[in-house]
Amino acid sequence: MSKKQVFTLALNGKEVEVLAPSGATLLDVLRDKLSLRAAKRGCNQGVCGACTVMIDDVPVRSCLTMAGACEGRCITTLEGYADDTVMRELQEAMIASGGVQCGFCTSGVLITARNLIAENPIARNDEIRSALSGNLCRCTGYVRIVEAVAKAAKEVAP
Amino acid sequence: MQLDGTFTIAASRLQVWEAIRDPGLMARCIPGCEAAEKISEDRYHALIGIKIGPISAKFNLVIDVEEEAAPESIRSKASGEEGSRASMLTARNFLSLMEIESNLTEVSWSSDVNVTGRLGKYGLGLMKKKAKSLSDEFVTVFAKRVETGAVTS
Amino acid sequence: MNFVVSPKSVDEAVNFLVEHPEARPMSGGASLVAMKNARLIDASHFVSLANIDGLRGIGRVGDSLRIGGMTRHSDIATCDLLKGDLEMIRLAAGQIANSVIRNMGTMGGAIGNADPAADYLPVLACADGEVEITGPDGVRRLPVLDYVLDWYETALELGEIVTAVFLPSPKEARSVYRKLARTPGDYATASVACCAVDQGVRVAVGACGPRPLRSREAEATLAGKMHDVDAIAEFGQALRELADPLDDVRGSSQYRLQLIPRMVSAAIADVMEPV
Amino acid sequence: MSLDLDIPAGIAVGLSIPKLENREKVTGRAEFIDDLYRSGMLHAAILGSPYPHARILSYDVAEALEAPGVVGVLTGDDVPASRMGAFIKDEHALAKGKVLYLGEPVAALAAETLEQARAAVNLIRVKYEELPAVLSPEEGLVDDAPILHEHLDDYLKVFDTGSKGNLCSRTELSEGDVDTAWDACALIVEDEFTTAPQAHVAMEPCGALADVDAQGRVTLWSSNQSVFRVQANVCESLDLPMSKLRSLTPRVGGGFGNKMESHIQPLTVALALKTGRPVKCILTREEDFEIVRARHPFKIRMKTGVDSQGKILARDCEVLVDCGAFADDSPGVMGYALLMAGGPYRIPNMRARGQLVYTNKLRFGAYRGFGNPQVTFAGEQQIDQIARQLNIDPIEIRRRNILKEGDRWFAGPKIASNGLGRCIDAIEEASSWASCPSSKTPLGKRRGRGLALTAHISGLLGTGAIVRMLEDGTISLNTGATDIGQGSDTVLAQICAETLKIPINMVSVSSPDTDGSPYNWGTTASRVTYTTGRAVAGAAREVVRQIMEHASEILDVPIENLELRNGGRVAAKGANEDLPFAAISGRAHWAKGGPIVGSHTLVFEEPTHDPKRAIALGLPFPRIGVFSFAATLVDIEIDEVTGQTQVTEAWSAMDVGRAINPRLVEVQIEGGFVQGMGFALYEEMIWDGARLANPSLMDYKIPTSADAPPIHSIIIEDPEPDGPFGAKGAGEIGLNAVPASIANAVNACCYGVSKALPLSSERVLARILEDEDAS
Repeated sequence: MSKKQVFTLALNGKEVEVLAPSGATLLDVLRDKLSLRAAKRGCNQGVCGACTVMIDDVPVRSCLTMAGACEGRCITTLEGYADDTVMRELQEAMIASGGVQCGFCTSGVLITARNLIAENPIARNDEIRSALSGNLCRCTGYVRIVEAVAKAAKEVAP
Repeated sequence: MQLDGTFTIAASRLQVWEAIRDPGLMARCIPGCEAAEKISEDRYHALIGIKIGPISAKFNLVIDVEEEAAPESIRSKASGEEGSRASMLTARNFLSLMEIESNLTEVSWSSDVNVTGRLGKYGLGLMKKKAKSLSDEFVTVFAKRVETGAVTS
Repeated sequence: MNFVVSPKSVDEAVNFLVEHPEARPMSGGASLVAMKNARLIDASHFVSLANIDGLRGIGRVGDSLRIGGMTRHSDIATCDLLKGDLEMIRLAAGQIANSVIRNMGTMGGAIGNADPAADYLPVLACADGEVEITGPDGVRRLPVLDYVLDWYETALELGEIVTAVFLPSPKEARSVYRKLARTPGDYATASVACCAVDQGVRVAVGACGPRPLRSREAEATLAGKMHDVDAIAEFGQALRELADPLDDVRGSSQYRLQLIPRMVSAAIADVMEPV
Repeated sequence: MSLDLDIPAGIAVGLSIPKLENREKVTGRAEFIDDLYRSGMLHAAILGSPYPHARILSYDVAEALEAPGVVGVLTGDDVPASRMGAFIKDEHALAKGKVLYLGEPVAALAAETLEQARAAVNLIRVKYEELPAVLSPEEGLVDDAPILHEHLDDYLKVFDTGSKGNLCSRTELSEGDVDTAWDACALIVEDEFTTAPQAHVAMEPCGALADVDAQGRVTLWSSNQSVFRVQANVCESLDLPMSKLRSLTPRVGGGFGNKMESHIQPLTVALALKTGRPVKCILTREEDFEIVRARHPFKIRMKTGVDSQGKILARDCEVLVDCGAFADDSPGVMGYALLMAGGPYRIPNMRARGQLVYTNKLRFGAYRGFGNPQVTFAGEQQIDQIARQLNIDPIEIRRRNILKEGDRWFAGPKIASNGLGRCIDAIEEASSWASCPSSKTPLGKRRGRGLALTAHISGLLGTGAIVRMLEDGTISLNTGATDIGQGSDTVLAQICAETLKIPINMVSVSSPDTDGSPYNWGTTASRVTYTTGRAVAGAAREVVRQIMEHASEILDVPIENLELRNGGRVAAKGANEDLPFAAISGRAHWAKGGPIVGSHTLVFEEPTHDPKRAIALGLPFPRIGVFSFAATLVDIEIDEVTGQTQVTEAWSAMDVGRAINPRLVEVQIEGGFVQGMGFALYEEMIWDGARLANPSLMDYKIPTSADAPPIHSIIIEDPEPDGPFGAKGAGEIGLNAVPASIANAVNACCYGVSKALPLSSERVLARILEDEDAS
């Protein structure tokens, strides 16, 4: 049957070792072994975007990332952004705008949005919409999410 | 899914009929068939491998002959599952032989196949294409074997 | 199972794959891990190609442009070298799934799956691209249309991996990629790659058969008649004749057959439009 | 934007206060069902039926029980013969005796890890006798059709809706004399329409976690829209006294009807009872598609007749509805659809009839709109068709026909508030209706604009609220209403705070708990703001009454001379000094009167008979709730090459009586719009024979941020006399008119009527090809 394996991960600035089944994905390890549950399992197929995390400064789907392929990579989850200025602006904008409804997609949206602001601080609305197109939301109709990202980008603009 | 086809073989109806009831020969003609044996008069067993893209599956099939009128027609049902039981396959089949000339037989067949489980995840469209190419392959090999057999025997 | 191993060289990866027939090569993992999660596949090992030097990146090699197998869609979508008649490849890469998946998925992984509704096959076929395959018997190259054998089936043998795609150097010419998808990021219901060449066009149609539809013969007939509506319609019909489309959740085969000449004409109009 | 800024905002009501729980959601700390763990918890996996219709002959669980990590296996033999259901008790906790659709849970097991559970579940062997399947309502109604529920006659029914054979229910509503009215009509239009089954796709898949204590009492957490309906369903199907089950809810990751009645809770509880250990069962996305519920596909025949001025004289509507394998909420959905089939118009002669038929598919059930979007799709196209043929402006023809304040709804009650006329005015102005189209259509594209109106009832069934003043004068509010993300906790807290004139941060909202919360039918029927809001206001008023009594005694001032001041203070009118709530609450707790608790419960103001029964049977009823109204307008662009339709801009004006929290109302408009747009353009569950062919987000597409349009949400406030601060529902209506408005826009671009949903690019291209052939 399934074998277990020790994975060494650089996670939110700390090195952690975790014993998990060899076939575990990064999402499995984060949620089930490390109790980091901001990343959600919405489809396990990489479509919904609720499990998005950063690996080496690139947003990826943790459900499509094998834990065994993460050795030596820097992983950051939403929990790892507690002291991040850009993330804080995004969070405040999302709170105020109405971009948070059920909240299940929110963590993934925030990770993708933070990356967008880092890459393109002056993104237009259509660029925001395009960047977020892999983060599905069934509640808001996206209007307020886009508004929140635009607002946060403006706030942190140099 | 509904599949059907018609083809002719340069062999007598009786020769074709005997070939159809010969599990050893059928095993060599069915694409992906790794083994076939007769369990009883009306029951056969076959192990058939199917591959679609990255997914391959092996089905343990039991084929029951439900009705036959030798050497004209045969109605059968095949059912089976993958070893891991991740997919199930059932098929209801009908096959009839018509003598066109003494050494030319027309084979008509139809099959209603249902696949559930992981292989069922592939769309019906793709499964149909796959089934079509498998049946074409079968017809080619089967016709060749029966025809060469017909010449030599 | 599904152990991840990360060889450091192509040879090491190939040897491992030969020794472990139940192992599978993994590039970005986007499709492979999704299939594992859905319990569609259960490999002994996933052989990650991520730590192999030299597989990632786009560069000139002699008269050709080489896209390494591990080059991500996001890199391809922003690569300045893909211009002129190769711009369609950049455009196709930019329409794959979404920004996050484009950070994960790679050229080699996508080609390895040979999903007929995915975006690279038609643009590569249109660009006369070749797939570089490395395996136990060394390196070989196949034109894209020879590389795809059937629905989701490729010429890859045991132990072989896609290490690169080679393209003729870009020329000054317009190229486009037209994709119809239900929502942005979905697989194509149908797609058309088209680039202008001297006096004519090259065209490849995606998602309407196991491999892209392309007819050099029809392209030759069309040459010099780029403003002849009837000739273009005939050309579209010729490609439609080659089609073997599926009925699936994205559309019926009938619809796809209707789309081919329409999308082909539109794509030709796109590249003929004065800049 | 709110058009009624002249209504002054209060201390809480009318303000766009961010939702109370937003901070935990943006930090990833909100706990959804899959985030809950208990020590010793097992994980469940479900075995689905490989057949759409079969008799279960036997089970062999030996091999599964021996698999690594497996602790217990559950089959139909382990669950009682009892059945559950909102209208007809036709559903076991787990398939028993028969399976009725492909994928139906037929067995389940619990193991130490999820991986072990999923690996072992295929080792359960079930022997079946396959039966012929019914895959459409038409097939189900033929004389010798295989019967799904052989013992339907014996089932307990909340009320009889004419169930017989595969006919789950039959309803007819009628007013005036339809059959003779056609003679007077100058124009009659008639067509058949079909709508596709739509999946809810809440981003959080359904799940449950059950634990059993030493006394055998069950605690059940689940993703739900009603802890009380969950409790009722589990207890009914497992023969448990309701006092033996406590139903709770963590944060819910979206619910659009799919989580109202139970889903996986009964079998999760049965597994926990069987193993004696906590069991968590979380559906995969695929299972969530295959086994929960979906929006009903409708076949609609509709006929509308008007006089030469476009005044509607008669409408006849007949629907055939696919129920799926179990009745669930279907009789209500069909009945409600018929009730809404006339739309918000005066129609003197109207008839609406329907048949609901069991088929071997997953149950169809409640989904945002509850049958209304389907009939609106048909009805609003006919209004446009008539307008075109009579050469009347689409807005004008609607103005001539809409219901006015004081009118009576078809077969039903008087309408108290009605801001529909103002909704029309608002979108007419905002969209520059008169000067459209303003931009030039690019080559190869067609542009069009479409409008549709709708109304929706908010209300129905029991609700309650308890407002407790804590020792320090702050407030604990407990209603039992599940907040599914839409913000009802915040809205109810606003109503409570406003009534008590305290800042909202003095109110805490308790999570629904059947042990501690007053009954609440559920977060459904656009009802929480309107019904639970009334209960909250009533309970808060009771607290005010008690506060005033205390204050009167403390200050020695008659109650009528006291005033409640903002910030939780009471004073004699005009006096400088005042009493803080803390002082009053302290007195109540320690000196006199006892802790201050206000409670209020209600069902209906004018009870005659059960309103659910009225809807299902088509009985005339005086009042099941109040009417909200909306007008939706879209601009679309069609690609002539492919037929693909893109909504480029949308306007939606909604009369919600009073927007307790305007931003949350806007988001209901926007979210409803985009969900309706998916339903209109590409969402469709496709069956390949008996098998659902697209149970994944790869194959079933929902709108993304890149294809959702800019949406102008307009709030109209026409206060409802008995609504809390004038409020009525906003949850569903934003979706209702979207498919119809898009269809009308497509009809503006292509000849003919949009007969089927979705308006896929394939269907629209067929229309374009017809146009091309005709020209």
